[in-house]
Amino acid sequence: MTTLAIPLPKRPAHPTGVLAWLTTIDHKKIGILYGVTAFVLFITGGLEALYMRFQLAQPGQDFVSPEVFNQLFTMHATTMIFLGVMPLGAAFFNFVIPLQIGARDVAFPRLNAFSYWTFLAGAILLKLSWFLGGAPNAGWFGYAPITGSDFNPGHGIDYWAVSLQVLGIASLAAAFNFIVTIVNMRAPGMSLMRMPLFTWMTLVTSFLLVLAFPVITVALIELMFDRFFGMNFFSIGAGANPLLWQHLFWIFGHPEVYILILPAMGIVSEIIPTFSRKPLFGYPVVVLSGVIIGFMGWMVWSHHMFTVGLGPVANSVFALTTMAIAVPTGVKIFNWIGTMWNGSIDLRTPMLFAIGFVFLFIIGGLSGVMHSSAASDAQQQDTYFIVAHIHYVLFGGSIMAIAAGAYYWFPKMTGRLMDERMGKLNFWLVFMGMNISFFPMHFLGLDGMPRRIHSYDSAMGWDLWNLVSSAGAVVLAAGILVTIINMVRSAKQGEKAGADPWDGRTLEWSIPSPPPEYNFEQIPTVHGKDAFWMQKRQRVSTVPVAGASGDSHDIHLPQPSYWPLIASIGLLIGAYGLVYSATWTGIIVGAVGLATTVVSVYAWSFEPVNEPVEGAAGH
Amino acid sequence: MAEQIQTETQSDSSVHTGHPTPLTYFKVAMTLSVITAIEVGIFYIEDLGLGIIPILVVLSTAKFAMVAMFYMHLRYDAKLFTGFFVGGLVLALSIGLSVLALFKFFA
Amino acid sequence: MAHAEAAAHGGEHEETSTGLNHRKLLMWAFLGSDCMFFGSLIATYVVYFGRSKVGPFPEDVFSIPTTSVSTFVLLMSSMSMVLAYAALNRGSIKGFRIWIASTAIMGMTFLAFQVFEFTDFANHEVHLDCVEIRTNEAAIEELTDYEKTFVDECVEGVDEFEEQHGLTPRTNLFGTTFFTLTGFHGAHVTLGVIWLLSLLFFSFTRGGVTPARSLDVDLAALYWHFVDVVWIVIFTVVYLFGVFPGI
Amino acid sequence: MSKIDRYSSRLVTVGLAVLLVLLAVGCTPEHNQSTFDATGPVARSQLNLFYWILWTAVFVFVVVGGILIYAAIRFRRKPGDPDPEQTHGNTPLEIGWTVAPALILAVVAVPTVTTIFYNANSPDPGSLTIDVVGHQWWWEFNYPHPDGSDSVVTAANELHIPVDEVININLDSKDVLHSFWIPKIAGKVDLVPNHPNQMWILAEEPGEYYGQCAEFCGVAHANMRFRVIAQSRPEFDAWLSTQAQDAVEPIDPLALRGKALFEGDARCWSCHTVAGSKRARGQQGPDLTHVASRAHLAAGIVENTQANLRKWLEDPDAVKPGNLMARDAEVYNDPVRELTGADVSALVAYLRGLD
Ligand code: HEA
Ligand code: HEA
Ligand code: HEC
Ligand code: CUA
Ligand SMILES: [Cu+2]
Repeated sequence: MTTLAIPLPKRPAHPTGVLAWLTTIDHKKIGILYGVTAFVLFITGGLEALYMRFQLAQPGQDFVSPEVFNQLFTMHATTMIFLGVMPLGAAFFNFVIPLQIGARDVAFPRLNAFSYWTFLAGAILLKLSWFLGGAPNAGWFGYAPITGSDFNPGHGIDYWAVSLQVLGIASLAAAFNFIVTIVNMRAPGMSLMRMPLFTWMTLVTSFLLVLAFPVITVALIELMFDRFFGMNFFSIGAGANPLLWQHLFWIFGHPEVYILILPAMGIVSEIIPTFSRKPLFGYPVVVLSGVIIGFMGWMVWSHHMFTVGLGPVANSVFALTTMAIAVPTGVKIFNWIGTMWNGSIDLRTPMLFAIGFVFLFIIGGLSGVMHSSAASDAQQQDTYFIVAHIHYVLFGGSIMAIAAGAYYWFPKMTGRLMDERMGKLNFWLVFMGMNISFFPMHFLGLDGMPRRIHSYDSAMGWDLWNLVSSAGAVVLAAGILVTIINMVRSAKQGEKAGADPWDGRTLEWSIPSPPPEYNFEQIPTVHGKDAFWMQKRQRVSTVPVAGASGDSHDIHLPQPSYWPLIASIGLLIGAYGLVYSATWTGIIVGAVGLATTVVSVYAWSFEPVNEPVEGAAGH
Repeated sequence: MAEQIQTETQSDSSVHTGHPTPLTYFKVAMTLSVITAIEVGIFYIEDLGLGIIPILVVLSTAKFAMVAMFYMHLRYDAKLFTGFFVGGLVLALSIGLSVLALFKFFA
Repeated sequence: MAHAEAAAHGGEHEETSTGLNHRKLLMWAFLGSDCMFFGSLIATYVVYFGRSKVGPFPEDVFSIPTTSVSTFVLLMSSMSMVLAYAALNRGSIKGFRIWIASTAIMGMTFLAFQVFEFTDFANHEVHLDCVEIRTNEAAIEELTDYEKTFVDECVEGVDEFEEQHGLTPRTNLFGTTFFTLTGFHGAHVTLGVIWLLSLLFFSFTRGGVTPARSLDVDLAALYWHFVDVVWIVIFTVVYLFGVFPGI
Repeated sequence: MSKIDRYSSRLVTVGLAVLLVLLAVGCTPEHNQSTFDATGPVARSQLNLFYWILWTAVFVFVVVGGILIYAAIRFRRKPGDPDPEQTHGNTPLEIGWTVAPALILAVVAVPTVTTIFYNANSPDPGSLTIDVVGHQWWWEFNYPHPDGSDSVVTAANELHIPVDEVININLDSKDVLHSFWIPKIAGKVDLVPNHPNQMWILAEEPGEYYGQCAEFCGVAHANMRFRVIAQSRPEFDAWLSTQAQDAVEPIDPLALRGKALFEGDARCWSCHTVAGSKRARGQQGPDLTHVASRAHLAAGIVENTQANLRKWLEDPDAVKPGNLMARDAEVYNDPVRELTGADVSALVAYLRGLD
């Protein structure tokens, strides 16, 4: 064990107010920051969707121009995926993982703060594009060559590419952090096969992230080099093949959709056992299937390219590998049902959302299997049938599970329960709204309505279902409004929760709500799966680890720091400069930003470490 | 089973079989140089034709492996490290080759 | 002694679930991830190999002997890096300084080669000995594909044809992919050199680099060796395969 | 049967009924781009495959979704319930629900692969081959010349094909990605610059079919449509030989003035080809040699009437927002060159004569 030569400085008085949030390196606070920020951004993405639904409610409308419409769907999807679902997932990783594994913080607390601020920087940069000359307009997968400067002058695409790079840095940093945290900081006795499912899925997701993001980083670098320096990666005149972009994007993009769904599956795998009062059915198989899904996610990317002319052999191979993913996914679904079977099911709001998730995800997954049949996908690709699939898996899947998780962990975060009656209303509005909005899109797609069209002709016969779909979006918005109201009200005046409102099974429920800064007064020792449940029902006591202090006054936590924030601000400035790197001002601004980041990274690494005694090194 | 996984890694990391000495490092360096020399040498034998591909692949894989095993001491370190690295490496390799196949590079 | 021993193994006996150090685990995860990064760049290079519409092509600009030398230098820097680490673990701070300095110098030498190579490519000249071409039929066969496109310039009265046709990142697909791939490798080397020099610098400050903190050096070393193995791949795939006359 | 059982089985029945009704109202074959009205072997093979998978999926959904809802209702907690039995798994069951989906998938996989190959390989590679080129935001169709020479007959935005014959199609693009899709005849294949693609189609019934660009290609992507006119072989041959001819020379003085403008100050010639004209050899816009013979203007957006043509020439952007003629033609972006009402009348007269 490394002993430190320098004596630990006294734990400083806590900064208060805003400063406390700006300099915090406490995983719980960072989790809440992630959650609130991402939720606000999710709403902006939802508003972008509402604009589109208003425009499409009736044929031939002029509510938004085609130019703006193209920006809307691009920003809507980019926002939802990178600024909504991913950081909402990160909010749970941050808040829950250290609590579930019995740790006092993540492995690199300052890196964690840096991840959050960098995510915020990327979000600001992307959203700024609306006000600084136009948002990106080439769809969320930005196919070459329409993203090239020939076809897309202006800065929209630059903002898109640069902000995705910044967001990539944030995601990578967070993913490395969680890999190390989960591998290295589990409480004594918590072997891999005793880890809660959510922790497991976070681990798999983190691995997907660190392996998938470098690929899109390279793709975006190529795009940026083309745009900024006139290189030829995607220049048709020089003989470039636009399919290169598609391959690179989807090699990232398909693992990305599992990055969006695996945490959701993890959340649901916590909630269903808790509210059924039964252990997760077939735990090892559920873990394994998650790992297999993560692994197989790498073998299917070309199913997004069935119509680009890869040839029948490649199409067949990718069709078969894609179908195969239904098997491990099905295993998960069946085990969830197996958990509920013969259980004692309490239909509280988290459980309602969890069941809603399973139900909707089955629909989305099955339409996915329909797409995977390459030959018939030729009729579906780039139609609203795909849009329906997207929203059944992403809204019905990820968002429903995130809502479940929010209701589930809200009491742990705030110490108060969310209102149950509003919760039920919330669920039914969202569930109905989502189906009314997205189910008709299947019909529209099969009826020949292409996606990404700003308007359509009445003669095409798409009027009815578009109107229904738009009406559904309004119901959905009402549902989400209820979420907002419920959260805000409950945070202030909700019923007091106590440590363990749901009769929980995992370690986070063994400590007070909200947890003290140091989480666990004594690091627990784990004797099996569902450690806390075991402790409650079988009276297995958790004994403190030898060496860990039993007195909360002796717990040394890493100190707050400015440097992560400043490093991220540097990145924001630098990235902003990069967008305008064709001008001198841009170059200067970029250099200033870069210098700020470099300086703060140096300062950061020489800041007194103040490691907690337990070995949770914050370096 | 679960327990085993953990104790295994734990014991792996504490086993340090025959630590390399500077002499080992030097020998490795010499081997690397010799292989590089061979690579460059056979490069000038035009008659090898396509046969040069497997030869060079084997030779540079050997170099790669030696650096990773000795200089990055994967050989003496915890298996988990090898797992992390080789995982990324194998994935990159297989996806890279698939992409080339999809671009009809081998046709 | 027990202390130094523990440190020598990168502080593996930490109180973590696996007994492995956080930072070292992070470094290995990062290297796994970086494989995907370079994998994508290399794949891009290879996919576009031979698809450039205009020259210069690899065989016009590459000089295998030169690059072999810089490759050799980089390989040797890996050796000196590992020796620096070994010296530190032996407790020889002087040995450490010598070896780490030579590693950084070799790294800079490699970079110098790269700068030379890049400028050389950018100033590439097509040079035809027209007298030879006119008198000796076989001489044309010796030319590269790209040079052959200039044979018509050898009109009567021109004894020697010379014109600049540099390779830049904008010239063709080859230029674009080549400079980006090797440029990013060069950027990794540059970062490594800065890291090494920082370590050298801090070895002069009190408590900066000590055997007890050899992990700091270990991490830099892992990074450095990784950059080296990436070059092993690039050298084979881009240079040797790229211009092998037998294929 | 307990009350709950009855309740939930009724729920499942109702749900099923709703689903079937939805499916029934969802299929509207009479719509222009409905994929349910397959009129060619390619679309039919895709539709049959779709139905096959759809019913499989519906089956899986009903069974799994039904069990889920049943479980949620059947096992609800009642106050005072003790902890249920803590079962951890059941190996035979788990093997069963791993193998069953795999078997179901095999049932789907086999026809998938056979259909992929069926659609990929033209049954008659030697028959009529048409080159399709995608442009932002219109279509160029090149037919082999009826005189058997190597030259091509170029048309735009309306694809004429003989009925009941295999047509081979080469797909290429000069700018961005597009996708060629005639829902009733064949699923889509993309047009990728520097990556030419092929497909084959066959229309079984004469008539007019809707086509649409399905890959996002910019501002006017929604308005990049086309029509397929399937006709009997003699009709097709007649059509092709008319198209192969040079443009009609105008005689009417107004039309003559239009021609002069077209080939002169209005600079239409810089983008459009009119076969027979020495000047009008432009390639950026659709071939106008026989523009009057087409039923629609601007890639299937409006009917080709005198009034619409006039509207198009007065303000193309109002007809089709974002199109490149409105953006790049000098008569629209250079106030000095703006067309007067009289100019437009002359141009209309000229173009209306080009049939
Ligand atoms: C959370 C995100 C998410 C998830 C989890 C999935 C899951 C799946 N997706 Fe989806 N997909 C997207 C997000 C997601 N997708 C997005 C965003 C796009 C569009 C991108 C764009 O173009 O913009 C897309 C597009 C897309 C396509 C491309 C369509 C096209 O553009 O032409 C395909 C094709 O194969 C596909 C397939 C699948 C399959 C087979 C699964 C499988 O993983 C599903 C597995 C689940 C089940 C099958 C249900 C449960 C299983 C059982 C109950 C067992 C029994 C089942 C059987 C025997 C069948 N998806
Ligand atoms: C996680 C991902 C996610 C989520 C959650 C959503 C949510 C929604 N999406 Fe999204 N969508 C995508 C991912 C997602 N989408 C993707 C990847 C695409 C493809 C894009 C492309 O082609 O590139 C797409 C495309 C897409 C289209 C097709 C565009 C086109 O092809 O032309 C449409 C059209 O209707 C649509 C609609 C909606 C709607 C109505 C919602 C709703 O669920 C939104 C619900 C939310 C709200 C309605 C917000 C609530 C707001 C309030 C309550 C405001 C009031 C309060 C205050 C101001 C304080 N989406
Ligand atoms: C800058 C190039 C350019 C110039 C100049 C130009 N056009 Fe066009 N034209 C186009 C393009 C591009 C289209 C296709 C627009 C679309 O459908 O998106 C088009 C379409 C048309 C059409 C419709 C063709 C069809 O079959 O749908 C007509 C008619 C036409 N142009 C006439 C004219 C006339 C008359 C002029 C001169 C006043 C003119 N054009 C000048 C580029 C040009
Ligand atoms: Cu062309 Cu969309
Ligand atoms: Cu996918």
